[in-house]
Amino acid sequence: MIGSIQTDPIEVEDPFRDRGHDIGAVVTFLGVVRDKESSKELKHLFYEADETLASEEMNKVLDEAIKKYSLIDAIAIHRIGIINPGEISLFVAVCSMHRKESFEACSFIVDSIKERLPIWKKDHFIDGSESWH
Amino acid sequence: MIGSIQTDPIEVEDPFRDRGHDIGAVVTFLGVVRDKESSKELKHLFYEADETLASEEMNKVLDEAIKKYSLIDAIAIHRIGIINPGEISLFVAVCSMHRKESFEACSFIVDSIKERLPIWKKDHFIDGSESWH
Amino acid sequence: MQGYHIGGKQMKVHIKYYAKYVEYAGAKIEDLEVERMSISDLLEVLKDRHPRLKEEKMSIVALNGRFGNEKTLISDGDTISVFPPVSGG
Amino acid sequence: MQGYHIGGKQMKVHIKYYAKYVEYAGAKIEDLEVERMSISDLLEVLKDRHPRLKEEKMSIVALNGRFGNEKTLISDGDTISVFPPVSGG
Repeated sequence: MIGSIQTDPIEVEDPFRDRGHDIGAVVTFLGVVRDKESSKELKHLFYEADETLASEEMNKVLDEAIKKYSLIDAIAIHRIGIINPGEISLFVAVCSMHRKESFEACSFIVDSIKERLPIWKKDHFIDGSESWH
Repeated sequence: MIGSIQTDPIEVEDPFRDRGHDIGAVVTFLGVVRDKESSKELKHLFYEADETLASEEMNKVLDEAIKKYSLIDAIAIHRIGIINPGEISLFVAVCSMHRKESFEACSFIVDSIKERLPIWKKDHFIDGSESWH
Repeated sequence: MQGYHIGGKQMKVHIKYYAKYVEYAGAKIEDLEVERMSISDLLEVLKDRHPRLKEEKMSIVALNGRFGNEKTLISDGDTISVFPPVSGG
Repeated sequence: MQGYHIGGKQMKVHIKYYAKYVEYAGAKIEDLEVERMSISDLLEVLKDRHPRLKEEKMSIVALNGRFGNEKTLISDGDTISVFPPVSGG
């Protein structure tokens, strides 16, 4: 289990390649920064976090999901700082014996991260205006 | 949109990296061959298909999903032939503006592929026995 | 239905089996000569020839390489694909 | 609750603001001297000082770097983090 908050770009690859052979299903989610917000052209997003608490809460979410859905493993990475359109802000990956658990667990983790982690984003628009969410 | 039936190994990477910037969510599914089936040690699986019909039906499934869930794009690759434990038999990836549609659509596509494509698998066990599903 | 003859005329059809049905039928392809009949009636003929086919529902068939309707009547030269329940993924 | 004094004694506390609350409060950190009170009462004090904080529910707070309960009484030297509604992902 890995839960991480980082400013480095998120590299996407098959995260459970070497985890043994009882894995039957892997579901991954990528949250990507869009180029518009409320139909205004976005220059980039800025994500601020209470990194310590966000990281602790993320690991709590993963732990809950692993127990609730009998997962074999789960990973989540939230990028913070400046993120440009097309870049990945959130990566979640889970694996389980069967597919149903993986789909449900991945969705649960993404929802929980968005609801529970002390992370905030600010739109920086092409026209120079800014707005916190 | 790509739907493919192939004997080559499936390489996993971020499939929508260069698809423009209205993408907000990407959900992917990997079906992986487990090392046991009905608690017997598996040597490998063998997948047989009516390749023409399976490929047509897969593209029909993707097309239905794109319309039903307003996806931006969808990809599915089903590997056939001999597949070893730990290797990927099925890869599905979808992208949309928001996450809910991507999760639902990815799950719909995986279910539909398993229910509708003329593909069959045979267990080849370590002990030499074999059994079609 | 013009040109439709009841009885008499024999149709040559090619039956393609897949997966475990190859083992049940003992062949991948079987050429038969039968009276004109619906695909569903043809399936009953096949089950009589190869009793293990009775073990389960043959829910999907293809006619000349396209998904087919079991009510369709066979024509001379048709290829009928007989699919076991699918198990991909 | 032994050692609990009503009124009188002043507590020095450090308030940490995040995201848009930094703009509402005009600072990332604000040091205040207040009577002993619950965190929820302290939040009302903060709203009086910075009226824009009234605009929305401050649902999450942290006390000395841990998620806190709003009913907890503040102690001298405490750091209280005041979080806007979260918007990660």
